[in-house]
Amino acid sequence: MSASVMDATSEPTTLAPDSLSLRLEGFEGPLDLLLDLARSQKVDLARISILSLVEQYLAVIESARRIRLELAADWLVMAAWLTWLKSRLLLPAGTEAAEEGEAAADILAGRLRDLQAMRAAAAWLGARPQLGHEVFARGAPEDLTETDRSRLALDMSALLRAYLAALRRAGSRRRYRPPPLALWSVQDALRRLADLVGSLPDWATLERFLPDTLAGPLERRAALASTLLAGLEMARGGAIRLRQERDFGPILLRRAEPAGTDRLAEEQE
Amino acid sequence: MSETEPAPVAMPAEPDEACLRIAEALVFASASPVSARALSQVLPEAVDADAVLAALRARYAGRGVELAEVAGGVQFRTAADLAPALRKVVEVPRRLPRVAMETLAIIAYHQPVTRPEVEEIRGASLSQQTLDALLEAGLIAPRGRRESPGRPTLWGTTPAFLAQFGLSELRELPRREDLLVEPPSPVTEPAPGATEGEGG
Amino acid sequence: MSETEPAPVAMPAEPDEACLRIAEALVFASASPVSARALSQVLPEAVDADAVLAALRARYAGRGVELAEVAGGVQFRTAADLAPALRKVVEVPRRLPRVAMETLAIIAYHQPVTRPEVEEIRGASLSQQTLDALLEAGLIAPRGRRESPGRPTLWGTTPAFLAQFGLSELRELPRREDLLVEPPSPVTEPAPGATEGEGG
Repeated sequence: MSASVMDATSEPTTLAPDSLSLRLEGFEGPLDLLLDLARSQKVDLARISILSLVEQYLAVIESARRIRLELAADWLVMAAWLTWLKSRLLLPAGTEAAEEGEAAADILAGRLRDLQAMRAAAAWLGARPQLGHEVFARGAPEDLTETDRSRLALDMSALLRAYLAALRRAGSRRRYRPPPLALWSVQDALRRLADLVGSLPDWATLERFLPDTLAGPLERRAALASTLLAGLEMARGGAIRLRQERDFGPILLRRAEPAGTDRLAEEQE
Repeated sequence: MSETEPAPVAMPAEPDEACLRIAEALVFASASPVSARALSQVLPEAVDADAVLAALRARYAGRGVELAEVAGGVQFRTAADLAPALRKVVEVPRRLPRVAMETLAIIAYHQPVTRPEVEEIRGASLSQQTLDALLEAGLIAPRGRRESPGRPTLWGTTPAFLAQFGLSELRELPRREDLLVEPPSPVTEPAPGATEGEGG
Repeated sequence: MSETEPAPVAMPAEPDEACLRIAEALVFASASPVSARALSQVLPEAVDADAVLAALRARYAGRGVELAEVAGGVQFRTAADLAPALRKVVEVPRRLPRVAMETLAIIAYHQPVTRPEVEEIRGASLSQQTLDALLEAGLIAPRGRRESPGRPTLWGTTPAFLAQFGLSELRELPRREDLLVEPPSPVTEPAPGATEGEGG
């Protein structure tokens, strides 16, 4: 049935009616088919008639649809565009629309020439003796590259990056594992208070019971707190008495009287 | 080395046998093409590497193995006419399908080029299979990205492409104009009045 | 193939050029050694493969590449005497392992410094291997001993270190303050004498 269609055109030899569906599948896309049609005009690509090309393409698409061939969208998009192009090409020359059509035809012809050139390039490449097909390189190359690794690849930025990496890693490590503080514990203070309190006949400030090996203010405050806690503990047991004259005043401490009266009263006026 | 007959030193046209031996061994041993610069590094100073290679090429002309200029250097290759005999014994990889060859040609001529541009030229979409085949053969490689929306990857050919097709450099590809059989005259009279059928 | 000069058929000592070309190409292109039997498969019938190989060996004798007998057949090999000349081609500068690079940087910035101090700064122990690598590369050297318990060795960088990094003196190293944009935790001082564990 498509034979009549073909007759109207310049008889593309590649499009035998029987093999129409196969041939369409064989084409890479609309441009591929157009190029094939153009070449079957048996004139050089520079002088093909775009109009007759358009008509051939539309005829192929039409016959394909008549035999319910599934056509991908791009075939139909090209068909729609070519229909538009045909309408422009049929207008009398000189009108704006006709010029538009000519410009579009030029573009199409240019694309066909580009594709044709690339086809030719592929053929040119394919005709060359190819490595591994027509010519062969050495099958068992020898590795004479005794790698001389005596030289070092060193640069300043690598050195600095390494230094920063080391510092950062060490820094992050320490955040999670703080070095242990050597602080005066309550146990230490209890021991020292018990040792010293007997030797003091009268009231003495808490500070006098601090050890004299303290490193800095932090250690001093910690020792003071420990000693106060130890004092409270001992006062509760009745061994000593505590006294503070005013708010934030010095805390005084002495051994408890053997009678041991109001023990805890004074500690918190 | 010292036992080889000394060649005339003054004549630049005939490099001495010792140099020829070194060049022969180096090129023979290499898996990839050897540049004249690489050769000059192992030759005695003041010896013209190009002259040595020319002498080596002359020596191997017509032999079963020949010196070919490829990918910016030289490489020994079997003579093309021996392919039928060798194919009986040496394993030959599959040829690239037509689609892959076309895609390769487009990339070679338009590089650096994006995949959509390749598809535009071919007028058909490019299958993953084709791209994979070219990549796997090491014939194409990414060449950065185009600074345009989406930053699409740019593709180009590799030195392996040159080696595969026996090209010394990309400029050895035929000019695009020469590929078209017909003279590059301006296009198509769209023939506004053309009746059905006849093209021209 | 047929154009090459015909060799006398009767003389087994001189196989014809066509056979030599095939043998040459086959041995060259084969990934594994070629046996006389394998060669005879691609030679015309009634040609003595062994004689062809012998002629080929004679042709390559004394050249940069020679035909060597190996297990299973023959193979081209570069002439042994050329190996030293060819071997010097490739020089791959070695990268220092990360640990060594960090150690080197710490020694550069904190010298003279003891090994425990380096370990303290890096926050990891330092293997003898790393120290040896730096010593062997001539980048660091002992700089006396610290007068403290155990008298640990002090380490510093060498003139070779300066040369390697293109410095004329140590003061050309970027200042530590310029390297650290953010103040990096209480780390930076080497805390002399401090080993892990209790401080008091």
